[in-house]
Amino acid sequence: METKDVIVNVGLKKGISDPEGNNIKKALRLLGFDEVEEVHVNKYFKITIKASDEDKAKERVREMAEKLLTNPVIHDYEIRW
Amino acid sequence: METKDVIVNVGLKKGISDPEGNNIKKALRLLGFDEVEEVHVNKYFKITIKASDEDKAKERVREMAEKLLTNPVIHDYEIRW
Amino acid sequence: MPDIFEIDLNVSEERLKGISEETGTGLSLDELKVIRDYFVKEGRNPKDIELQALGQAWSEHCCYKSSKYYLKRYLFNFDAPQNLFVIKEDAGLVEFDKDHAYAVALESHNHPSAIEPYGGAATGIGGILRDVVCMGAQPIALVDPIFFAPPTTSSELIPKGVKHPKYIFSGVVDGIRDYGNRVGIPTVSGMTAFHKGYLGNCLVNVGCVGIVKKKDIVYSRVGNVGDIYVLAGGGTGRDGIHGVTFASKELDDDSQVSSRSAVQVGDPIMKEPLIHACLEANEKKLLTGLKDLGGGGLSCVVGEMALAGGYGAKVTLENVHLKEKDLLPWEIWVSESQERMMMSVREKDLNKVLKIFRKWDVPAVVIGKVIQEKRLLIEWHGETIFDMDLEFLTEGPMYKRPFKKVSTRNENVEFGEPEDYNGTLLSLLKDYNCACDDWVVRQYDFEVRARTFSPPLVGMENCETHADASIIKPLEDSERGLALTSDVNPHFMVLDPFWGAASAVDEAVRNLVAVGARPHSFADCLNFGNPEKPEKMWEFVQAVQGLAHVISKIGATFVSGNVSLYNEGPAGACPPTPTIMGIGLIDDVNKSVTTPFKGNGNLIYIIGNTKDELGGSAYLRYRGIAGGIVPRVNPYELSNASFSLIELMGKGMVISCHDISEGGICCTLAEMCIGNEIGAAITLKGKLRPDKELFSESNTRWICEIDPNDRAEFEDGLRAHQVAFTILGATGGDRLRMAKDGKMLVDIEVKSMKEAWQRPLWDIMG
Amino acid sequence: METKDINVCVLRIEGTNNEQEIYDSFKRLGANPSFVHLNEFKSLENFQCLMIPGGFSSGDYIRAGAIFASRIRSRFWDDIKDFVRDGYAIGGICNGFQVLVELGLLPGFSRSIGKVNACLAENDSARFECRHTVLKHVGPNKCVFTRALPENEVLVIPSAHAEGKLLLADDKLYERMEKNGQIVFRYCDRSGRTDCGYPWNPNGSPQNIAGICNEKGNVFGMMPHPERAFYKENANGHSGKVIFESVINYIGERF
Ligand SMILES: Nc1ncnc2c1ncn2[C@@H]1O[C@H](COP(=O)(O)OP(=O)(O)O)[C@@H](O)[C@H]1O
Ligand SMILES: [Mg+2]
Repeated sequence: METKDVIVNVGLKKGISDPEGNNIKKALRLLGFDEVEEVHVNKYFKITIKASDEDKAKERVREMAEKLLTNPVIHDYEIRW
Repeated sequence: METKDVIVNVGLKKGISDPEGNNIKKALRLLGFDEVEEVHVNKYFKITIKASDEDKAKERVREMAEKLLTNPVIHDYEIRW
Repeated sequence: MPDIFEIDLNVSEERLKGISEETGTGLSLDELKVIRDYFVKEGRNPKDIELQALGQAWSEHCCYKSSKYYLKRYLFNFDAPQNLFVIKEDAGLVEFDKDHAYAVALESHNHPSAIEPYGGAATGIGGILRDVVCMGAQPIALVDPIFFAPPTTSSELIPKGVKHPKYIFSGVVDGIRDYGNRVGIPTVSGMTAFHKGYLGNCLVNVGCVGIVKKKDIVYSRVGNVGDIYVLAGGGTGRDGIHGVTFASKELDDDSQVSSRSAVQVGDPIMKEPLIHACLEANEKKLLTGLKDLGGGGLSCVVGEMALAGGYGAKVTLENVHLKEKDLLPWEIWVSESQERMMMSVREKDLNKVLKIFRKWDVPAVVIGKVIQEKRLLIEWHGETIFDMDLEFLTEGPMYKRPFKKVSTRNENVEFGEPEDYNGTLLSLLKDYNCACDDWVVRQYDFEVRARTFSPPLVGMENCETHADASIIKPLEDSERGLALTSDVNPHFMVLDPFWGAASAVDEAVRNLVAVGARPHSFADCLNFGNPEKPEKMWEFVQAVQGLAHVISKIGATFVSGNVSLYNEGPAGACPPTPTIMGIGLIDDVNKSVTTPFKGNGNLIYIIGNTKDELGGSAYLRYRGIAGGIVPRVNPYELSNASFSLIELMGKGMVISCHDISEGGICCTLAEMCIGNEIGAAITLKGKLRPDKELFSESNTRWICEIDPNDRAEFEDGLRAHQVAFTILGATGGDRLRMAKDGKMLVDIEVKSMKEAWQRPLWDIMG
Repeated sequence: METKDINVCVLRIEGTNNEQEIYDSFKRLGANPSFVHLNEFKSLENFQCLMIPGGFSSGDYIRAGAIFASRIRSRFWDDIKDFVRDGYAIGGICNGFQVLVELGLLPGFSRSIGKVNACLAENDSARFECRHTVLKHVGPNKCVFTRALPENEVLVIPSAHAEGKLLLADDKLYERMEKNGQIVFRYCDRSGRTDCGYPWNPNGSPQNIAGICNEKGNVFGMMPHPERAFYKENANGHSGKVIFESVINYIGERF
């Protein structure tokens, strides 16, 4: 069977504060990168799956995202195929 | 001055073992996602910078990646402009 | 290329050198000649895997070839009645009570951390946990002395191929945090020191203490012929290949790239159940031997376990479970992949053992068995690819390397008295070496397991000050505790490696005594430069003698340790750094003492003598003055004073206590004021000039807070042991005031001291 | 029932690591705790209390508690729902709290059990912090884990976590929780004043929330670690012990 790399890119919803991003912004500024205005950190899952039927596989990846990879209260996600 | 969003996507080099990815793979499989062959998690930084000169700005982002966001010994990274 | 090939050693010297390089074994020409002679006797050439195994076994890291002569001569010939089994194994065993022992281990993970701070430090924690687990002991505490160049180092000073100290520092702390917290063992003690000599050579030392029922102690040796070798834990991969040979040479500017394969990655979530499973199998008496896979991987563990039991081993190499396909046999044999343990098991118990590991979801496979003859045989898909005499393989060479004295500026220096004492105090409190370490300490879970009786930060919530030692109460139904500290002052060491090393032991003792514990055992991690350079060897030999000078008189000895040489990079060698971990025993943890002042109107005493010893002190560094006399140690005084103070603490007579170290009396009092926001007023009475009296870092001194009603009894107790003491003043108010000869020197709000002392690391590290 | 017959299931998987302390806490009070590894778990039939301990279940990779929660959900969700419905007690401390939130058992409105409507998000400081926190008991004694602790009492309980900021799906939920008496602990200073900011509130949790219970009061989660303060008595005579005493006392009375 074929394998396929799928990307699930998980970010914080608008309005949810991003402490890690803020911390990195601070660290970059301390290193002299004054031009940095904003940093956000996403989790970027690269999942290799065995897939024969594309539609079904997509549905499965969506399920993974919703069951495990994200919390609907704070996360948005995007699947890149 | 204009601002611009730049993506720095950082992953582990090939051959460097990845406990985080392996543990997530294991979890997905235990949840019944048997089709999962491989999981890797990248860090995906979205950096908003003030930039007037594109070439110089690119050089600066590369510097950020090398000074703070990555370690060339284990990481590969890609800058998306 | 074939899996296995033969290497012809009957070649020119030039070629031999080339072989060492091409194989990455790091063997010297002389060593290769010895090996050639061995194989001539065997009537054949070595296979690549055999030469690789020799490279591992004979590396500095594995066989201590440059250090063992001096260690044996100076350090290892002391004994103490509480020692049960020391120096010989991965961890030293010392008696805790009638039924229990504790295990002590201390190691360095310097080179890996310099290259990849996060993974290097994390796997350091992983490794030291295994050292304790392999004695059958449950780890109960981690200790992490760490050393960096100042975080303010300007980028221009940083050589090519070296990462900025801030990056290294935060990466190391992240690594210790993420591994230690995840496996659920509290990191309770440590030290964080800064010196420019650590640029490019950060030092990451990690210690661990465990507790074990005496009847469950297990050794790193096989039981009997026919026992089965079971390898448990993570798969073997290409990570960590040549870690030990890499740790046994200097770093250069392309170590960053060339040593990638030596980088290891830790997996605490494999380790945590691995610990449970090993301990469970051991408690059920199913193991005849247990050892961790550390430096050298399988190549070291299989042979050492067999030889220690008086036997040999036969291995079926293809049984080893792999993380990635296509590893060559020699790579499997020397890989240092993390989270692996080796057990020897009687055949009849094999299935029981495998079942336990299945329950914990931890892979475990049979890879070989114990044979009568003291040889090591390896088969690879039916073919014998390794057949060597075990004694020859594991013995390794020993060198008595030459040394040459280095001239230092260790003599008295002249300087003027400062105008502004308040300002001087505030500047010292802000010095990264004196300032509050809580930016580091709070990232570690120092209370997981709920056995931390006294944590590294003590005082009122959100006002906490430094503790001298942390106390663990290991057992549910006993009030007995272990106190832990780790110490060394690199600034002393650079000026005078003998007295610097002696001071490190003194400080460790002081810190234990300050909480009410009696010094019970020590571990040392000796971090030095390249031993092939006579000046570096001199530092090493001096330091070892300095340690011996003190350790011989205090009723406790070194029970384990580690030597890390070749800590040199593009910016030079690291300061000689013998890190000392001290373990103290306290019979009743409820009688322990902490640093912050507890009440108003109590007497403040100084115990010990303050001398004109400012060499390497925080004060002289602040004044920009090099040189000076490094504090001396009189081991008899140390032992008397310690004994006396512990006795008085046992009687409940000491309300608070803090040893005097960096920043002298002045900073010590400041820290005692900060923890509960209680001020103090003192008058100096010594003969020294006021600044020297306030900031001298003489050894064997403490500040104590005593209830005025206990005055007579306290003083009698000290006199009985001829311990020097003076009343300095009393606690109270919200300011620290210090005067001498009618002149007010320091007069400052506790809150301002707290602000100055608390902020620096947070401000620079974010 | 008698205390010695109260069976407490202390659930563990790889990476949980405060289970011994929780076990000890129940044991010291005379109850009958046992460790159960998720791989060996069969049912809750013989238990009256389920405890999900702290630690880093499955490494907290992805998100604190997420993997443990989905494994529980896929294995014995119906069992858990019955357990809650029948009034048995479930407690989650630190990582365990995160698991209960990821399971949708907390805040746990009776009509929507299992709906995930909260998250324990990354601390404002973006890092793990170990620090002694002061908590005020603000619940009206509905929660079965705090019924022995009078309202408004203040306790020092250690915290140690990286993800402890309780975010809710919308503000109305907060009002509902407050109305229902589901807010159990808030961070405060030594004088009991809430709203003192960092570091008294170590993670930036809105409304200073440190612990909550479900609508019924029998599922409870808190970020700080009472099992680490079992013996650390405050001036008011209380210590972390009170959490375990409360639930034992509840089970004893009720069953
Ligand atoms: N890297 C570290 N890891 C853990 N604990 C640390 C670390 N650095 C300092 N500490 C702790 O902070 C406190 C103060 O350290 P330090 O000032 O070196 O104490 P002392 O001078 O009395 O040895 C001690 O409790 C020590 O264990
Ligand atoms: Mg001290």
